[in-house]
Amino acid sequence: MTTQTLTLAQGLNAGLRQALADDDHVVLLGEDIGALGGVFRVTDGLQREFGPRRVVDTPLAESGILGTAIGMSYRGYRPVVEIQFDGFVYVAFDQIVSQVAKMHARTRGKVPMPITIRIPVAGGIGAAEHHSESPETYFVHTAGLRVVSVSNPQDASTVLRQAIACDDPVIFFEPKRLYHVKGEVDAAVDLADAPPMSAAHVVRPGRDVTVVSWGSHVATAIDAAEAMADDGASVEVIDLRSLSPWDADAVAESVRRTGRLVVVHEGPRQVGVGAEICATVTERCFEHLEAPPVRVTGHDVPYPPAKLEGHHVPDLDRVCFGIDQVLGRVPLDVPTVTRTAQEVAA
Amino acid sequence: MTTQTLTLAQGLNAGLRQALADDDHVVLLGEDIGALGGVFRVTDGLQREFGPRRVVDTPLAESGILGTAIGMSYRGYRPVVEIQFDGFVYVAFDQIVSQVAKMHARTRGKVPMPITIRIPVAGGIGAAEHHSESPETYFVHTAGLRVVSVSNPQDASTVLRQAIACDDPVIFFEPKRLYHVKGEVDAAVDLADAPPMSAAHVVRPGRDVTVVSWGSHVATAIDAAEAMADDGASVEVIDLRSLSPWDADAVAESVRRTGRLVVVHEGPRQVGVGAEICATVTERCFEHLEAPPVRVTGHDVPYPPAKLEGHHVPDLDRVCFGIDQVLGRVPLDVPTVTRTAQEVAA
Amino acid sequence: MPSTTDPRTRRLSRAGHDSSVDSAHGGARDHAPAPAHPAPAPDGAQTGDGTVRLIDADGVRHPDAAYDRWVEDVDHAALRELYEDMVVVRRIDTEATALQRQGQLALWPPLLGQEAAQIGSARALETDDFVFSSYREHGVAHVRGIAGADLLRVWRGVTGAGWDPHEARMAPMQVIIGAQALHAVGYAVGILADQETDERGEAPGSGATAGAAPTEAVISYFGDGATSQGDVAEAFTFASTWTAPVVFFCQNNQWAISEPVSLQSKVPLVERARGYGMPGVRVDGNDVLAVLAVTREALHRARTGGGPTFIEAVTYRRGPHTTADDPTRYRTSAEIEHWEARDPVSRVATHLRSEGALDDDGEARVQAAADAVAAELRAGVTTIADPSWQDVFADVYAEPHAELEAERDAYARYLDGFATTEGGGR
Amino acid sequence: MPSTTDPRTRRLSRAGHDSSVDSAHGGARDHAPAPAHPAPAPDGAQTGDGTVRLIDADGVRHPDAAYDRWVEDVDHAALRELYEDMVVVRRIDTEATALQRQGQLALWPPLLGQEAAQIGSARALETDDFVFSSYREHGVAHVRGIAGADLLRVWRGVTGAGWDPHEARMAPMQVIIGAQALHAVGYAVGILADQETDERGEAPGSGATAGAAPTEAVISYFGDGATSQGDVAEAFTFASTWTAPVVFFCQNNQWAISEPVSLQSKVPLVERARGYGMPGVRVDGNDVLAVLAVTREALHRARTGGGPTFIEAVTYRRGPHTTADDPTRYRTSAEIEHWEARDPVSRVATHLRSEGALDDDGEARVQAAADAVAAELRAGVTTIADPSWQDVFADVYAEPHAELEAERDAYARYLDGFATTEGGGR
Ligand SMILES: Cc1ncc(C[n+]2csc(CCOP(=O)(O)OP(=O)(O)O)c2C)c(N)n1
Ligand SMILES: Cc1ncc(C[n+]2csc(CCOP(=O)(O)OP(=O)(O)O)c2C)c(N)n1
Ligand SMILES: [Mg+2]
Ligand SMILES: [Mg+2]
Repeated sequence: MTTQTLTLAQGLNAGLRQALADDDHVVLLGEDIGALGGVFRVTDGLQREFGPRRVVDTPLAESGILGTAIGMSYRGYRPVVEIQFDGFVYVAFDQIVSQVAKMHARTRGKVPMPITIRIPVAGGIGAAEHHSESPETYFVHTAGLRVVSVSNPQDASTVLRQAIACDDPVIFFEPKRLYHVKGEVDAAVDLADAPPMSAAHVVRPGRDVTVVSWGSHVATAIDAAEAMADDGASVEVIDLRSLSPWDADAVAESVRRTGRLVVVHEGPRQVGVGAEICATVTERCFEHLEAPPVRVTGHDVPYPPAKLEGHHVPDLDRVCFGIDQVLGRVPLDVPTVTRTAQEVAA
Repeated sequence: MTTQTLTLAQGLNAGLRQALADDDHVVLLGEDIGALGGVFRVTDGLQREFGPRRVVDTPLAESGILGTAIGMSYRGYRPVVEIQFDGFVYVAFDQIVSQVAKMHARTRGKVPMPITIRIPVAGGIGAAEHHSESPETYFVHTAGLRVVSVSNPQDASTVLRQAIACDDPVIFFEPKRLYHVKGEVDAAVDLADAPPMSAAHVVRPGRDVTVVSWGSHVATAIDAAEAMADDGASVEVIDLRSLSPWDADAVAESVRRTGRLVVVHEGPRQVGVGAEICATVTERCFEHLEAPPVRVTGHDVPYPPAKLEGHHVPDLDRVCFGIDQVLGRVPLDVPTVTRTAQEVAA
Repeated sequence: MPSTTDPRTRRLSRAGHDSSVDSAHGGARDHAPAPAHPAPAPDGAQTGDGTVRLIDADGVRHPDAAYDRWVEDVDHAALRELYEDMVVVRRIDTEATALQRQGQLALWPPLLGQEAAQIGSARALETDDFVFSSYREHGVAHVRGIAGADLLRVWRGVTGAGWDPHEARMAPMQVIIGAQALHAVGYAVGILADQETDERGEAPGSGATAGAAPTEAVISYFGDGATSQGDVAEAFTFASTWTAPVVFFCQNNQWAISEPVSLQSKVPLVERARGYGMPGVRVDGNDVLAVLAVTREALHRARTGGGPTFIEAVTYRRGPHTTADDPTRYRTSAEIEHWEARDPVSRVATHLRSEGALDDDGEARVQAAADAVAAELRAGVTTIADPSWQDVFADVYAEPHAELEAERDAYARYLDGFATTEGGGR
Repeated sequence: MPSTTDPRTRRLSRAGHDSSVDSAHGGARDHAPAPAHPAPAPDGAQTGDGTVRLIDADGVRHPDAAYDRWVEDVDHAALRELYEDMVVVRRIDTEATALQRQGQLALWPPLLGQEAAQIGSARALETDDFVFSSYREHGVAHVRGIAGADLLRVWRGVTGAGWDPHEARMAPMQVIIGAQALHAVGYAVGILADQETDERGEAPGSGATAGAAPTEAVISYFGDGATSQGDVAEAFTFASTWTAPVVFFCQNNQWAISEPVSLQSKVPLVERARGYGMPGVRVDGNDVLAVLAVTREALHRARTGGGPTFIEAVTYRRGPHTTADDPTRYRTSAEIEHWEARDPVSRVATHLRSEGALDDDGEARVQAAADAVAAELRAGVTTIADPSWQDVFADVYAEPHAELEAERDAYARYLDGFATTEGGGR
């Protein structure tokens, strides 16, 4: 095993290179992924290395890209699609939820869709509108898809290869905030030895509170755990990694020990993935819960302009506040509407 | 007040007629809504009555319909869009989530989007693929939209008029299974007197368990409540009516009394709207809960072929089973994965 | 059926034929949105100049300098086969419609009137070619060898795909209007990619020889209404700039449920092609021979590196949109009569008889073949097994999915509960 | 600016000009998907036959039988105004680019090279016309009267819309490629509907007289890349079959980030129009006078019931896609030099000077105007107030929304917590 220090973007690049080298049927499709190497340079150098038939600049149409990927899957290919930014995936939504997600079930297993859909995701980078979306709910709710999100360069490389090797379609979220974060990467990990794509990782053990997150907020959660340690609370942090399926066993096992759960994510709260985690953990760990699970999330608003994202994206303070809440150190303060008399009468 | 006995489809028709008559800026857009009157005849006769500029057959393109509706809203119109079947809304997803939902926030209130998007929804009618979807999660999670679902002819008429009169975009779900259900309708209700669109209704009071549902499953829940009454349990049924915002106060008030919650919906369980309701109720009513909230939902699968929908769509038996579960009469039996050794090691 | 014609006959299509922006094919429309459904104009405008037609409505064969060569091999015997195909699929359609009325099928979208468009195009295909169709292409499916129960399975509501797409080399029917056009392009791009892989010496199963032009091609069927969907336009762009070996076969049957084609386009649909840099050809979709000719030409272009072609087959849906539709609400019986007079099936019979190539005995044999297929269909529907509850959870994922399996097992335990209580549920 | 020209001059466009499917404008492409970005061919193919040009790259005015009449009123003084507009917006662009480099703006998409396309088209508009643009149309916004801080607000990251769309009669910039084309069609359909409402005697604010042709029109801007998006195709269909008063103005600046226009289309983009039943016209997008002429013609057609027009303005993006882009990765300096020689601004100066209509004093006045605007811009950016946290929750809904208000209040209490602890947070 040889490791290198790579950024998360470079880890992805290494993972793609390995996947292209390992399997002739892996093809990359996307806008500006060729000469430019993608707007985040994740595909840098790959078209030069593997040629324009395997690293393919597509016309500017995301539904077209996904539809094409579906046809290539019929022909035995394993397309890896790059959506340039999270906000541009919605024009391809029908091809993803009506076709990609359903084709294997529709054909009773005759036509798998081994498509990986890479999506640079979430905010915190001061970007323009539609460049900071957290659309995970839409895909986690869609049966037939798998959804993963990476939090470090090694996972970037390995999980991406696992996603490409998987015969199911995988939505692969790349947190933009982490593209430049560095770490040690072994780009040639034997996938047979790697932990399964769907397994959560306990990235920091603790006794009093379980914090579940993924992507860029794993780091925030670890920071919060450290800050809370000074305040005398032992916080366990779980990197969920896979959002669909998600590792409810691992989370439930942890919550049974700690009795307290905080979920941190950036997408809106209402029917966010946090709602699922809280609901499921309540079902499974009801007798063990010392307090209601707490969600620290983006607000129920369109992602705000860049100058305001600090008030939207969960940060260290808000995660600590959530931990304090679940510990009963500050009131839960759930938003409550006081209905008018007329409304109550209704 | 004059009432007539109308089917739910006729109630909608009456509501549309009233809205068209009340406000010159109301326009109907959709496929086959003119001469044909829509595939469910909800717009029957309206083009004849109001002319082809106000009841407009559009070319066959849902993104085009929504995009056009947005432009008409800029011009001061109040478009009422018909999506022919639930499964055809996904091709318009970007225009809905990136444009309709965000325009008012984007323009700091200068450009409201008073668009009503009517969607015949859900299954149980033996339809072909893509004709039985329950896409509510996608829209409830999307900030900037309001989402309602009607369960009876009177609401069909009144809530539709409220939705059209509302300056916000409203996703208006019409459960296909109920189109032919009859009820008394006053089509000219004074909207000022009507209960607010966002208020839940307690449709059957009870003491032991709160069952929350909407659309066609309100009837199932009422049937279950009656069945359970024979079994000695007093079940309260809440018709949520509005899914976004949803009336958490009303639900929490009920659960504080009953101590037990069952949510019934047809869409997949994972990150379904039921997850939100359960998570929120747990936050608000933790001390009052006698048992973890139970969800009775569609499975986490693509909507199955017609002959199998009886095993997918919640029915009387499954709702009763859910009530038995929350009452502790049968085990909760939450699906639990037993991980392999390798997986647990990860 | 004879195989494709001589590749040396590769020629340009009629893409450049004259037509002007102002000559609306559905008659002039005022600039109001949605006037009350103007009916398609009679013959002239719909199958006027520039439309390829080899056998007219009266069964008269007209020579065509450009297209005769594509059907040189179609002798009387071959034409009789095409005729039989059409008679058979019409019978399949009638039978399935009846089965729907009897409650054996949940729904059926009749193809009545579109037999020539479907048979002529499908018979132009090679076995290895791949089809991505809409929901009405029962005739195409029949030609692909899909018969009996497999054809009805979906419409009985037991499955999402009645056949193995790889075996039949035809994807399952597509309900989302236009989506399949992109799938066809992707498959065609896969053919190109295979060739390059072949050149590298690692063939993944393509029959193409190293360095040669593609020998497989793809056809995508969609309707006139579908041309308004963004996906179809995107498919044109992708196919064109990538020179993908695909044929876009549009059956302009004049209606998209209740909407006339004039609501989708002011000019003949064939005009779309040119603006996307591909040839377009308009054909009398009720003339099986002409359809065969233009489709062969287009497939040949695809196979020889010439890229995509758009074919507009002008035809008519004589039945309801589906068995759930009531066409009397939006069109006249005069219109239907107009198109009955242009029947695709009878014109071939007339032609064959006039040539002495079909007599009463021959006709009887054809009808007997149709009777046999109909009987097979009727028998087939009763053999379709109902799915089991486990199928709800089956095949959602290709790889193991412990979570969904657990969900299935929990449901199994729930079902088991009924077995232990008398009566099985409330 | 002079107002629209005589409506009697309504004529057909050049939609029918000669072009063939096989003459790719980006040079021949093999049928491989995605060859390594072929650069656009030099002048000939890109602005060859059929392209309207009134003032060439050397500043020479060429007579044009078809289009001169649309700019008859443009005397030296008017042309000087157009020139000044272009100099000013170029300065705005330079200034904003500098402000981005200085950290005052988060991002900026330069318009350098596209001044004529934007000024010529925007100056063809009447005040009441409505604009739906993309993100690069700072020149259009300037003409609409949007200046200083309002132009930069979005790019500083403080808001989603820098101006009141109704006041400016210009929607906020659109990031989702092509989405705005449909909004423009909808607005145009609204204009038609207003006319009908007027006829019923219940005018909702339109200036149209009862029964008259529309007097307002809509213009939608988008790029060459956008033509591949399904939404744009759907907009063509809706506009065409509804005869909506809208102009589709495509700035073909040769690139969509790193992708050459040849990846979006094998034929000139203007060809798209005809297949959708609308006139298309290709214009030298670096010739402000020609752009003014063709846009006036198209708007006139829209106003007089003639429906939509598609304009392809052939131009070039000389800067990076945005300040975050590195164009050296995908194009050559030779290409940039080629287009510098076709500068839209200097050709007008040359022309005016050759006519004796611009001297050093005049030039100095123009530069002084640009200096003033630049100074206003620099000053403006510092006046842009940072938004307050409440703005996160503001205007999400038009009507009261108790739930979101409660969420806001809870967040307020959370923030209040910092005020009561020393230091304000950890
Ligand atoms: C995206 C989408 N929108 C709407 C529908 C409903 N729908 C089913 S068939 C049809 C008409 C299709 O017309 P056309 O493309 O001409 O095909 P035809 O039925 O005439 O064969 C419509 C609107 C659909 N299936 N998919
Ligand atoms: C739906 C969507 N996909 C991708 C993008 C990313 N993107 C932003 S600009 C651009 C290129 C647009 O090119 P073009 O339409 O030619 O306009 P130009 O930038 O040249 O003015 C792309 C791909 C986007 N904004 N929206
Ligand atoms: Mg049709
Ligand atoms: Mg461009």
